[in-house]
Amino acid sequence: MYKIAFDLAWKSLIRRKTRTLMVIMMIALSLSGLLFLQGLYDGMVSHMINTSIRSDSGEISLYAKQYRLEKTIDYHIDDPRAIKAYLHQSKEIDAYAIRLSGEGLVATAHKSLGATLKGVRLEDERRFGDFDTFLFQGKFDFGPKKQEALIGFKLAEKLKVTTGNRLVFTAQDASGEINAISFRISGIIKSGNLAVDEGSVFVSIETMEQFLALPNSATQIALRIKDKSQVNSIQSMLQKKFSTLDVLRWDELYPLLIEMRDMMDIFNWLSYAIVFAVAALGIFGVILMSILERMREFSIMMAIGTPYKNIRYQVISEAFIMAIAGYIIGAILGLGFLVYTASSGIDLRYYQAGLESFGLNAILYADIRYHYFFQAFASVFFATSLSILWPLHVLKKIKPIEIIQGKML
Amino acid sequence: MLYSLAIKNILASKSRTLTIFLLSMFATAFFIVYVAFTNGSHEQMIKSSVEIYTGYAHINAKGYQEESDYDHLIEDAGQIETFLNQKPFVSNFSPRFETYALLSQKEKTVGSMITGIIPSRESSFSHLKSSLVKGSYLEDNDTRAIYIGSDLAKRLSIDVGDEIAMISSSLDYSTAADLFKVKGIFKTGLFDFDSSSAFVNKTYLDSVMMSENKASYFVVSFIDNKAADHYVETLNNDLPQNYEALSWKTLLFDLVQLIQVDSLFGYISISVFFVVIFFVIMIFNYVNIYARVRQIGLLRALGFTPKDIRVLLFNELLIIALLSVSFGAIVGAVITYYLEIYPITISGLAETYKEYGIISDTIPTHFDTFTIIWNALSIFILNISSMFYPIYKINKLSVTEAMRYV
Amino acid sequence: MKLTHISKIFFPNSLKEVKALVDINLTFEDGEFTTLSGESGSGKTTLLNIIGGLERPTSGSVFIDELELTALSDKQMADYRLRHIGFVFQAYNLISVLTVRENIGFIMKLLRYDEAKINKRIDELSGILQIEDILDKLPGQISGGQQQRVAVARAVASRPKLILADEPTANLDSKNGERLMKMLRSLNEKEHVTVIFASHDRYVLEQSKRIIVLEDGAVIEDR
Amino acid sequence: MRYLLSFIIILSSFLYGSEADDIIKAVEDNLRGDFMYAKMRMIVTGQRGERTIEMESWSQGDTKSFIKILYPKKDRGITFLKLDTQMWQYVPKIERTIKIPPSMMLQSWMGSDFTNDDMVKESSMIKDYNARLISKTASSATIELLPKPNAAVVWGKIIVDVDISNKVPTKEIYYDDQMQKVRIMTFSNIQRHGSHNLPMIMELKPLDAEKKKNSTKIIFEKVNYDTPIDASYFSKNALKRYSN
Repeated sequence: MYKIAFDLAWKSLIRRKTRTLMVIMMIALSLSGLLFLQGLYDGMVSHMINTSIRSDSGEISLYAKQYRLEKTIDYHIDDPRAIKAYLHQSKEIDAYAIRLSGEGLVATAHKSLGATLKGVRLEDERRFGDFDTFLFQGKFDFGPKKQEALIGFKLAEKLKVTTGNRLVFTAQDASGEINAISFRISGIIKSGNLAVDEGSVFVSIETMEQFLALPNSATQIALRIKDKSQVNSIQSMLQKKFSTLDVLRWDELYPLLIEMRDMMDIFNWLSYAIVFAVAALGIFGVILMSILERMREFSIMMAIGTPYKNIRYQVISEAFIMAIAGYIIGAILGLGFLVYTASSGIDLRYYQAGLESFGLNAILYADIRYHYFFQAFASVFFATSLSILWPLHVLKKIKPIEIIQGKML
Repeated sequence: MLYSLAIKNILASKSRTLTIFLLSMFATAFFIVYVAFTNGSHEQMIKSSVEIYTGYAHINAKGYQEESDYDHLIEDAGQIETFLNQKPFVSNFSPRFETYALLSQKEKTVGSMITGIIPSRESSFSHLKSSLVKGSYLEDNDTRAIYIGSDLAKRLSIDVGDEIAMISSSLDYSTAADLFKVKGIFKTGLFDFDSSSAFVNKTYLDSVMMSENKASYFVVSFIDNKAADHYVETLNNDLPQNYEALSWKTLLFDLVQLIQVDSLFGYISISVFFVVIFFVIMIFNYVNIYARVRQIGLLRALGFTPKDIRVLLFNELLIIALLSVSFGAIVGAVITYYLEIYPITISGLAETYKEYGIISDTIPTHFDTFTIIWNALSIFILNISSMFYPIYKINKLSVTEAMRYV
Repeated sequence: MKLTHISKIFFPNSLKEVKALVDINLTFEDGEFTTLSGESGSGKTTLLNIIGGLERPTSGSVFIDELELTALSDKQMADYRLRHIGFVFQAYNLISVLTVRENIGFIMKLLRYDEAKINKRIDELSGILQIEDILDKLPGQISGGQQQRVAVARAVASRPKLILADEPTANLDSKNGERLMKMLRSLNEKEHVTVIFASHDRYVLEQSKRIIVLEDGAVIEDR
Repeated sequence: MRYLLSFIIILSSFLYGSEADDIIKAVEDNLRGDFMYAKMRMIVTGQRGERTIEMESWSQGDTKSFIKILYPKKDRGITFLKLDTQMWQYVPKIERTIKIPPSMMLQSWMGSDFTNDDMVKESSMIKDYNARLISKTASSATIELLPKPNAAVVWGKIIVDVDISNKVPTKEIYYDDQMQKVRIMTFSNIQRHGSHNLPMIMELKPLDAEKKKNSTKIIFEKVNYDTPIDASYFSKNALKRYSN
């Protein structure tokens, strides 16, 4: 019997091609637009989170207590070898980076600016966050004598320097002496992490230890966790193990990003709600109208003995055939947009200054995640279900004979 | 005749008419409220950046933006003062003298921006006074009183009543040094600002810095700040040669671009929204027209030309569209207006995000008649453009096809 | 089939109260070809609807064989209609999205007849009703007369005990009306179906074997 | 003011004995004294016109020095102490001693074209350059100084004209990394003080476009190389103690 209803539904849709296509197109276009937006927003946020994790915090960072507050090398981790040995054998940790940073002044013959000098090991950074992919110009190398440095592109812009130029970095060492050290710029870094791009100079950690007179020390040990869902438990485990240190998650280090992600989520959710509220209204209208229009037909069907549930099933089938067709086309179209935007990106160079001040690339890339499609399906399903409730209610209440006799038309 | 028939038709099929009417009305109201929220949040962004401190326009000596040193000061502040006083569209202005100085307390010395302000004039158009969190705001006759950012106070480990030393260069490059007592601590929520700014009564600071009748720049606000660009242009035409006026759009270029990007995304979202509304209205019109296909066939049989039918249907849909959009606009406007006066409050929002410059618990909405009219017009145009296809489609049916249509 | 003390009152106990039927007692035998006749508002259609289980009488009962139709639930009544009663209405009887063939087979399909049996029956009926040429057309593409013949074919297809036809010729010109009646008459004879009309069409009356005339809800003539 | 000179003059004692190195070494030996007292005037010319600062300086070797401002009256008694690479300032008006933070190091010193950094930089940076003789006459030589690869100096190169007989420089041109001229320093009025020859007038001229009008001139009025200076000058207590 359901087959008959389904058959009828199918034929009804085919027969009313134009309106069926319009509904399908409405669902498909709005869905693909939403998928595209969602992917783009997620792409923006995850880009920012990702670059912050890769270029700095990892999933978890260890600091000496007080360091986050005071930001001076007085609060450094002494002898990280034991920690390092532990991290090395730990199965949960994918990679780690030990860094020794100092605030100071970076100068050319013309200009000087405040900056952070970060002592790192390039090999570790490469493993830690593919840091080499942030290289914008020059080469990813500190030179044979560790006398070369990588510099954030915004800082380079402000200092008007480029690769091959020399910088002098002045900072206070562990004993309070102000020392100066010079580096040649081997490469320029464009990470998308503002702190890195605007105010960081990367040098070899050995040079840094010497310069700050802090042999075998670190200010930060950043960790990449294998299983991202375990971050919280690993954090508390590490905190117990290294009780003298601050063990902080990336989201504690970059709370702004979390806020942004939340905002984007709210925005995505809102867009979905609004668009699907309207789309549901559309589906609702079409179903209702097509029922009102076929009232007589339904009445006759009921009069000659067609069970109500058969007709209900027909109406439901009509709605869901359109919804599913719309979903499939929309999903394919949306996927197409997303794949294109994920690979080629959207060029917003016109708004470069604004985007970069926000830590974004001028070319935006979208994210593609499975859950978009599930979420979209759920939304379509929900909107459709909601939109057939009232029409079915109307249908249920009709008195076939009155309609056949023209009392309601 | 066609007109009255159209009205009769509208009234005859009440449920259909009502559905289209409600949909179009909701769409209009929705859209208006949505845009109001977007604009509200942008307004908030501008407000929190512009109104907290930057101001809607600056007047400074040419070159000051590039090199903010003593070589690019306003040398005769009185002249600018007189100049601005003559401008009826300038509602408020005040000179500021900004300089870099060392603030020192015991062992801690921090480089910061010290700004001389006229406290009473400043409070009328920046948020300095209302950002007070401890102690009190400056007064025009204050001498060794300093009003300091909360994070800067933290960096220096000082509190209200403590004394700090300031060392800087006076205008003749002699050492300017003085002791100040912390009178008040402010927090605007703009971290950079709160962690590196301090304010002193300009009259007193001038005596220390030898900057009497000098200013780094004038902050200016206008009778209508929305037209700041226009006024700035007017100012630039009249200003003495070596001075320039800059609007907040230039001063906060990054922010402006950020808002543009956000608007761009807003438009993308809205266009998705528009696509849906367009289709929904078109589908409704289509179904509405096809539900009456037999009647139309009858009219054709009675001698109506396709053009008559077109005019008839167009009249019908136009009347519905006009009514629903205007009604929707009114509903949207009322909601927007209400939300502007009684904004949605999410308690704890400011508490949670105060570090990031969110200084109120409310979700801002912006009521603007022009925007509302514009929004309503867009939906109306959308409405009209969605009529063509269904009307075209029905006129393609022959009379007999139409009459037999089931 | 027996109707006992059937009364139907619309809007009871209100100012608009209408006594559509007053204490009707009738008996119909199998194979009848009967017309309920009378002026508009005489109650003939209401009576037909009550016989067909589309409407419930305010009081009284309808018995078909030993089954009290009026005691059934709505759902049971619908099922009874499906299995045992065929309807032909004034106009637009057909399901617009189905072809003529599918329309005729619709009830049989609902009753789960197998495909071969359905096709056989359609062929049989289309011959009698002269609709072979339009079997694959949609209702919108055929004339009103043809539509009514198809409606008749659908009504009789599953061999119900009873065919009820409410003004089947009202929307047809006399030629088409005559044709339809002839065909119904021949079906009545060939297949021994009971047919009851509600009509005041002269031609319908001429063809009927029994005519029951109603006036103000009461039977005034039964011949 | 010892470090000012050391800053200007570049000595290189560790180089193998090329002629250029010898000349530079001779200049260094001439200018270097164990102790130095000087009284001088600094004339700073800027956009706003000209102003004069008078001061006294006491120094020992390359690493310790003490400066006291005598004029203008407003600044009288301000003292600076430099020990190695750190620098403190005392301001009598507020009776406070302030340690100059690293972030202030590149700020102008007393409104001059010298930066705080110029003031504290050790003369040990002299070992940062390689010397090469460009031309030589009987009385003078032009030497090019190129920073060694590891040297923490901002200059791309320095060209020094040396008065060979007096063992003093006469002109120094500073280039940036792109070999653009950044500033020029000239030396004149050479006088003999005990065993040392000293140019009594030094003038620094920045060449950046926006500083075209600027210049800083230092005129030595009194110089004493040969009297030991009390160690009490080189402690933080001295800042306040010798302020008056």
